[in-house]
Amino acid sequence: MALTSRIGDWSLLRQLRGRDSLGRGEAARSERSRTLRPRTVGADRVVDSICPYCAVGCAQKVYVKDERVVQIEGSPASPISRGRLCPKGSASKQLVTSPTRVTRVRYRRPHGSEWEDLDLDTAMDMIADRVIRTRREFWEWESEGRRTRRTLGIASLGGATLDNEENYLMKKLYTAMGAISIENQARI
Amino acid sequence: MPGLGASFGRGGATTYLQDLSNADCILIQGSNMAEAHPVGFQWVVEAQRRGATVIHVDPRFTRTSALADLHVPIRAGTDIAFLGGLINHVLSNDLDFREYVAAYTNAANVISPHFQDTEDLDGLFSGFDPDTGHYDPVSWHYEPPENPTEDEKARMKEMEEDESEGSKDKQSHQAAHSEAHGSGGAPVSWKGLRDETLQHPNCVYQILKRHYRRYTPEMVERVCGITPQQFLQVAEALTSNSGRERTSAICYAVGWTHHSVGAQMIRTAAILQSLLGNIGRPGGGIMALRGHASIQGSTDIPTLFNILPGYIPMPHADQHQSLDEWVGDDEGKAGFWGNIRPYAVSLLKSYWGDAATPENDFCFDYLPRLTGDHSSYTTVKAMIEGRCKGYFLVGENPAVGSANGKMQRLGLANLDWLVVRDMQMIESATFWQDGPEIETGELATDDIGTEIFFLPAASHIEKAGSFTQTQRMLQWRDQALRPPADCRSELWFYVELGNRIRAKLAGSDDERDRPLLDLAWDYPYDDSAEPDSEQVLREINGTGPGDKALSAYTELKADGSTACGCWIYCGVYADEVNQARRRTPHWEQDQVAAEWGWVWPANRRILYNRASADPEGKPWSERKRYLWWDPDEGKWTGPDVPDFVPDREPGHVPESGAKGPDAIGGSDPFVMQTDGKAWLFAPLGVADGPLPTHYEPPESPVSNALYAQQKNPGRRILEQAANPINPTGSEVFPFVFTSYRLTEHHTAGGMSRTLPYLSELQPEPFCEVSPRLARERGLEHGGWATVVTARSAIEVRVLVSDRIRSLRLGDRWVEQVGLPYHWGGNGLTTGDSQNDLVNIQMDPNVYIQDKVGTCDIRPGRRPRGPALTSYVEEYRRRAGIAAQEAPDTEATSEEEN
Amino acid sequence: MGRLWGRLDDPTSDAGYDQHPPRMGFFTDTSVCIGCKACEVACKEWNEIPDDGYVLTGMSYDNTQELGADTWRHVAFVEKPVDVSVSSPVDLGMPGSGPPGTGGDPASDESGSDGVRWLMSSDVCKHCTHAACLDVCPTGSLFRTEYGTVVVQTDICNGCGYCVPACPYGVIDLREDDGRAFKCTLCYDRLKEGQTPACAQACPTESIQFGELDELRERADRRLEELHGKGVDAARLYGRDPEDGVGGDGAFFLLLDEPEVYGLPPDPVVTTRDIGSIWRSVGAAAATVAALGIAACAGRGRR
Amino acid sequence: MSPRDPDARVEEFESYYGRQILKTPTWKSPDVPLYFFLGGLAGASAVLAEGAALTGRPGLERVARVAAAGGAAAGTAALVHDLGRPERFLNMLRVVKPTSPLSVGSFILTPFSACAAVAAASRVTGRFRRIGRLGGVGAAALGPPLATYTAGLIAGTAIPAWHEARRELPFVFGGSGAAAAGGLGMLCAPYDETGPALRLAVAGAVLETVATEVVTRRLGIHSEPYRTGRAGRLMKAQRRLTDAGLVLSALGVKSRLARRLAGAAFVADSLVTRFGVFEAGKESARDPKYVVVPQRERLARRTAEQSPAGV
Repeated sequence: MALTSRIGDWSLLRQLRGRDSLGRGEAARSERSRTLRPRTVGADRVVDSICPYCAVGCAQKVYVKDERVVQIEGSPASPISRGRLCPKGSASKQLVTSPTRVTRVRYRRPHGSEWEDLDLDTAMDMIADRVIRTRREFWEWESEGRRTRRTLGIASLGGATLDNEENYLMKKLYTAMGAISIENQARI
Repeated sequence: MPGLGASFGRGGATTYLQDLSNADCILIQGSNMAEAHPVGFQWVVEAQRRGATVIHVDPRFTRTSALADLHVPIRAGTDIAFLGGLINHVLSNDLDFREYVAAYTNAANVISPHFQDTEDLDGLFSGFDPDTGHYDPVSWHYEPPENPTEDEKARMKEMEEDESEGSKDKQSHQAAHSEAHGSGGAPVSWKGLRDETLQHPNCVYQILKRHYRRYTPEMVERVCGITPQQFLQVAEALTSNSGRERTSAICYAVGWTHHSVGAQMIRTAAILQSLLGNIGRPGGGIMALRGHASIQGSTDIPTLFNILPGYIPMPHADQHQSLDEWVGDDEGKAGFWGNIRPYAVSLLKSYWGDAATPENDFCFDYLPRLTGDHSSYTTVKAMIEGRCKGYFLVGENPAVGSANGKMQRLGLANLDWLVVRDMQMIESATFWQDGPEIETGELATDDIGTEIFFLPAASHIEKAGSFTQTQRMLQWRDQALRPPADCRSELWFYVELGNRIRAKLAGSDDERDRPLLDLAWDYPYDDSAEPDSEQVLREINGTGPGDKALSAYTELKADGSTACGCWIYCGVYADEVNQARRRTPHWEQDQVAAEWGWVWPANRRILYNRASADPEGKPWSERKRYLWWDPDEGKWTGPDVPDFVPDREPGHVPESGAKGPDAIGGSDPFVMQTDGKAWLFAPLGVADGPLPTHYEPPESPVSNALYAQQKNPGRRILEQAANPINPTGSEVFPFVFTSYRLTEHHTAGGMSRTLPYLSELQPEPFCEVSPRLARERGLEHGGWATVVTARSAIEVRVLVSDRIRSLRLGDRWVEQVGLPYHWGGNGLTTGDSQNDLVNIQMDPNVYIQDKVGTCDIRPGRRPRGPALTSYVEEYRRRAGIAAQEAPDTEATSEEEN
Repeated sequence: MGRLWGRLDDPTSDAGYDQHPPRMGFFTDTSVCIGCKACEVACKEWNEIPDDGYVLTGMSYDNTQELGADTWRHVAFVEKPVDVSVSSPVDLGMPGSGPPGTGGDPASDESGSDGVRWLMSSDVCKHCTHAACLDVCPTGSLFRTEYGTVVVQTDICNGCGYCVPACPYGVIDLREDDGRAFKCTLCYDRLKEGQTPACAQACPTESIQFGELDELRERADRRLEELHGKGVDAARLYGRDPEDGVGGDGAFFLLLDEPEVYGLPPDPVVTTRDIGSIWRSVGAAAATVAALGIAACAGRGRR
Repeated sequence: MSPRDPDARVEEFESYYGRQILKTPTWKSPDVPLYFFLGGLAGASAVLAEGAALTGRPGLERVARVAAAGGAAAGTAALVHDLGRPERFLNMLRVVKPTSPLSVGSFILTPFSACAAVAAASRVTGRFRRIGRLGGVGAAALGPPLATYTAGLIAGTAIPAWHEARRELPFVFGGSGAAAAGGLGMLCAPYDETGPALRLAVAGAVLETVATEVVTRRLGIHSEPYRTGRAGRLMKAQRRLTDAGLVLSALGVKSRLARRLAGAAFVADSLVTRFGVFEAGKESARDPKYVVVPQRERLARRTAEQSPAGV
């Protein structure tokens, strides 16, 4: 019976029967407290990562459950950070799960006054067209008689949270395009 | 960083964070380490626990100062005067580590008799061209050796021709060229004549002595506002903690790099550390603290205009129209940089694959050429002037994060199209809606023709890849989740963009499309529909015959049989294993922790570690033992990978005419330098002089106390209507401002102002002022203040604090206004952007602006709307800055008065 | 059994646990605190605590203000002028500064003072040996765990609010829109798996140290000795003494100034130390009321 | 507040930006002071009711029984309303904690409410008289502690103005409860039966006044919150109401109206007392000096004791 079991669980009875006569410890502990476990224990996987903020490069552990991040914390194994994180690193989960994060393509047409929706595939196609057009428009074979083989019409500025692999492909593609005004936060 | 690159041969931090705990003294200057790198700071605290003295030299008393044993307040931007004072102290009291200096630096080198110092020319070195603002370094050269080889004779001839021709065709070549010394020193023509007694009047040691003689404690006080007592405390701490038994480390960050003399500030520290014998030794070195996750990585594998992966320079239209010309500057010189041809050829192979053949110079011609400066700020100017119409912003927010925000936004507003990739709706994507210029009426939404694509980005846990952190360490991140909805990695974006462009151009017979069509661009996708980033890392690492991953850059060939995306990263995928993904816990290894991640070059943790042993190969002392020569085994040994030819004996003398690595002597620890030495004097490779010299920031309330030359003569000036400069000593802009970051926020704020947990900790922009300035201007603690420069005016809340010191410079006071720069119009907490105040005048080596300027500050909020424009205009009028002209040309000498 | 004050070496056993792990706690060494607030954020991320409002307070870099239902770690920032003329030039281990114009220079007058100290300290629930919040909690929601820590059971708390004024440190508070009381749990859930509490795990400089209380106390004693040896006379331990008014804190501190400078009570006493005298007084008063009632009715006068 | 605020330096004690150290009680007003009042009224009324029953004063008994039951019911409602999670009120009975006056109080209030309700229902309806009487006796037994435990409740906090008045407050509350019960009897019972009510009220008022005097005058710095601000005004009003009640009671020997007015004054006095004490506690929580100064003095005394040589 639910009622009898509830009465059986009644802390007061435990208090009267057990050693915790003042009801301040063992007797007062609820079932939830008794069986409580950290949420990281139930994670489906723990993934090794690196903090995206400063250049110390603190190691992070990312706990994932049901395809959601449930916790990001310092990985004690790192010889550099020894499991520690600063406030920014400690806020990494919020960075990833932020409710204000934009997850859909937004498009502003020339002279437009509002954002519009745009399909990712269409957006990619439009961008490729723009690159080809501007590249042609601003193509330069020579400058003051010197061969330059380039375009100054397209520029790029990357942040310092880009991966090496990303930087590598960016520079590779831009160089093949002939675009040279390629810059990074490293200079800012 | 060219400051380090030109001095030691590589631009990276010379040591690793954990090694700071072995220091006996740590000087933190140009860095607020506890606030900007809190977790790295644990190693400073560790050192302190072990008895080290920690000194913080900084304009403000910060959270770093609070933990330091000594805080020395300094006027922002005068670091060279202070460090120069320390150098003078060391030299005039014979406190240098003489054996180290004589053996491992270029102190003994004799410099050309044509060289003239700032002592002779009142603030200029020989070779300056006032019309272009460029130096021709030919008179800074080492005197040739007594018995030159044939090669060297040829170079002597070249140099004579150069001298007679003048420097014209070299000028454009210099655009940020020094950055190419990120891994490979500047190629001097020969090891040169040396006087090991250091007595020759034109040897580097004597030149150095003369150059810094006037940097006395009294001069330091006049320039920096540091009392002689404080100065001597620092000098005493550093010198008594350097030498055989003890080592001192220096930490710096953007407090040095963000100056018009930034590279030279770092050079000064490099000279000091070389004189004290602190490079290449445990507990010593210069710890370059990079700002963000992969700043080091984005210069190693650059998205920078002037270099290619591994610091290979972009070809320049003037000099490099063939592969031979391109590698010719460096090829064959002594040291590992002399092997540039295999590095360059392997890069071309990884770019163009099978299309790159010996017959076509490995597609060298596919590379676009530079003709000058194409850096970010110059490009923004081009945007305003309609010469650049398409722009990709990839995780960057220049409308808030770059100097002179107005220029940035005017540039954005004049594009045809703009792609913004970010996680949050940043100001650079919304400038057309609610930017400051919309408020003032300088821009109108309807008039802005920029077409904008905002593409949501994947977060760091939603993609796999590697960051290179501050100690040159690559660390791999695994993917934890698929990115949500339209979010994608940059890897996906660029692979996809490349695929589409190539598909659209397929079949084109236009010669200009060849580089795109021939590009090796076949990247497989993994299970999460993202490109497989490990395959890209493998390409960066490089492959040899049979498509096997290479293990070291020494395996690279110039015949096209190897491909390598970044030669300094070669080895990161050795044995087909992602070495950056290694995660052996620190408790299972020693402090060097060689099995965690992978460090370039070749997994070395302390660079130039050959210098931790004496010329005979024995440790300088037991206490500072690190690497030593094992005569029985015939090799160098120690806890780290030797940064040296592993089996080269200490006493080895290279054969005459030896090239590349073969030319490295047994006591030449700086293996990337052509002469194997640390450069006290830089005969090449630094655009604004062979020796650091104090110049005032582009905007300063005072005149240069040391020389008639007020500002860095080589600084790059960006002439643009939106970039007016406050005159020197202006009564209208009497105060110094300096910008900085807070622990609780991240750069332009896109990754912190959007998070509640961080926003609540520092919810509003503010300024920090001294009680004296607060009294003088009637500023109220907690109230509002308006800060004005010739560029703009912003409003911030006021914190009056004893932590901001009024500095006494001789008979006058200098007040400094501290301004954190994280805010903008979007996010959970908003405010005016501090970068709207900052001017753009750049260091000539790296094209970075100066974070220091002059300003006025008044109580109360700023005017709104169009009234703001006229308010700033009125200030400009009163300061005598003409409205539409580009102000401030150094040639006019009025402002020097 | 059931000690209410004074020295108590094993409060866990006193709370009825037969077999239990050692008592766990925090030692917060403020001499190495860099005020980064990682503890505040790590705590909030782990415990999923709501933000606490965006207010620039002007209290140095402290925009958090105090501990409360939505702030379980709070870093205090104290800026204090110091007279450097009395401190040694290089004062090892001690926050200090060298100002311009030491010794009679008008600079010092003009710039306000001779120098400044910036004290930072991460405050937290003290997990008292004798915890008033726990003692007065009528529901048993606040209880002593098997680790000797003091924790609110959110499944039990009915928001009576008694714990709020009972705490001599002003730590615990009700969350307004929730109604229940909240405070630091010393990451009770993490402890169950042998993990370090989120704040201590994050702390970059080991200012927050977590461990067995006995061991932490020894460590703190050594650190104090070390600092005194370096001439940092202002260093003192707070909450370390098992004989103090709360029987010693489970989370104690090394401070560099008087406790009240950091917003801590200088000599806190658990309120329930006096529960006996309170009951006696309540009883005597009740008896008096009964007596008055009887006397009033026993009186013969009709009116 | 500026860290450089000159005021902060002239104070004789240091604090963290002048901020309070303790938390201000979150108890809602009027819920909680009202509950204190109603508990006192109900508890003392139960005694008066039983006395009236024993001495054959049915009118007074009836008024007092209703007051006891009604006060307990309304008090319980106020108490539950104050909870952050009212639906969890029954958790109060989960454990019994002698260290917690609120816990003990819950175990007083619950049976008291039941007894008083039975007694009042029986008295009003005239049915189940035996059970009713039993309830009445029970309520009378639990009444006095119900009236005084709420003083123990606030004395059991760290709030200096309350905790340091822990010996006196139960007498303030007890006397105040008696005054209220008596006052209500004087106000509502048939005039002829109001004698015990008057005597109880006057005795209660005198007890309350004496105890209050000690609290507001003799506790050094801890008396200050009772004399200043809102609490000070309330305590002054309370004192005037008591005085009025006593004077009117003296007059009321002759005048029915005076006796009724006196009764009303006592009830009001009792109510105001609880609000005054409540406010004084909040004030002493808000100002750090009530924490720092006495604790510093205590430390100084202890140091002096430990080093008698006075080094």
